[in-house]
Amino acid sequence: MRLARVIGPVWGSRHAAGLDGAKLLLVEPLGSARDVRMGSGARGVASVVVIDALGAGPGELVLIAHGSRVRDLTVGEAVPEKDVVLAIVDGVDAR
Amino acid sequence: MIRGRVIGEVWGARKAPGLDGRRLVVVTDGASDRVVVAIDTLGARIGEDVLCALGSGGRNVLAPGPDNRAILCDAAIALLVDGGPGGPGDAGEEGAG
Amino acid sequence: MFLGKVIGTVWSTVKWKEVAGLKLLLVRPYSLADLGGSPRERAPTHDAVVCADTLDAGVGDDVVIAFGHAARVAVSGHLPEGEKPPFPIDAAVVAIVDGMEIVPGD
Amino acid sequence: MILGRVVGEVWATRRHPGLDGRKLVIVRPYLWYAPLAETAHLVAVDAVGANVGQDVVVCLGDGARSTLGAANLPVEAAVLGIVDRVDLATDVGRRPLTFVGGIAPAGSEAR
Repeated sequence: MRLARVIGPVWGSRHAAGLDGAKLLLVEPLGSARDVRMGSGARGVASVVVIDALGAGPGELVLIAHGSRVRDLTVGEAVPEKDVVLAIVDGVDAR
Repeated sequence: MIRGRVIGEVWGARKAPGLDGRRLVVVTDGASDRVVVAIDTLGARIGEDVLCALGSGGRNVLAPGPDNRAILCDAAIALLVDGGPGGPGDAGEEGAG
Repeated sequence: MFLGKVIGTVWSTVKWKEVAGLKLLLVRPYSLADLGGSPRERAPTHDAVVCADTLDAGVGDDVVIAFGHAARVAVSGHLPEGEKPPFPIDAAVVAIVDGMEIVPGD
Repeated sequence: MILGRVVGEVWATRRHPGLDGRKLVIVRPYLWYAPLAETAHLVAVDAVGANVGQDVVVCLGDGARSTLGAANLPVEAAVLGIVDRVDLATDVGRRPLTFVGGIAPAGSEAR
């Protein structure tokens, strides 16, 4: 699982049936403790598209996880997205 | 899923039976040099920004649900982007500007 | 599985219910080159990952972390064989390191 | 499966019960090892009694767990063989093999 900063929503009217009603976010994973304290993404870490059912907004820090089993247990087995927002983060204590 | 851009199309007369009638497009994610060949069912055009689902996510584009393991697909176009931040090449355009 | 150092904790309120009870730690994986020298000199260089923890690891502890199915098993307690773990997570602490011996030279 | 060298051992008393009675070793892979990050090491359960300094074959994922006899173990990697000898041609193919940390196993020579 990784911490990531929400950049913003991505949308498109032509999409796979499994994405009907889904909210997709572009997020920037955070790397080091310094990134976490500064609140910005790690340089060189590629941004990721995630599916969000918790209502995260731009600028918020989220916990994301990857994998088909993660997807099956959260948003459902028929969704064509394997990166999922698991939690909206209230705080991080990192040194 | 990766956010990418369609940069080409692939044709082949001889292909595995599971690919019959499937349109294959070449997608790059912009940030790295990664290029994937994906099945397209949405009619993506060259130059268009897309979201590309990988692995079981790709199979869920073609046949949603858990019983799709027999489908021959490891990447598929899941969405044609109408709007949102961070298109591929953004960083490069910033750098050039 | 990889070795890493616990550098922090994460807390959050809006969660999937399966994740709601789990303690979450920030862990930085070690590179092999980071592991030479005394335990005090060890400093990880990699990006931090978030791991679920049921062993009560604390900041500063060296831990063994596992990903994927192994991580889901690690937070599931006793699971009957054949049953899939019900937690939608992908990384977890599976052991807290007491000591290690490394001979990286060839 | 991957090829690696056992470079160390890890001791832990606080660990998941699924690891009880199992020895944990640190393996430096020679070649690609499916890393989440480029950590240049992995921790594996030793199923064959490998010692530090020995070259081993490590199985990853489901295969590792079935090697240890159960699907529901908190284990990602298991040592399942000790290597007596490697014969490896490094200059076959369009690109020479690159070794993790630049260290090749004994027996891998350009030919």
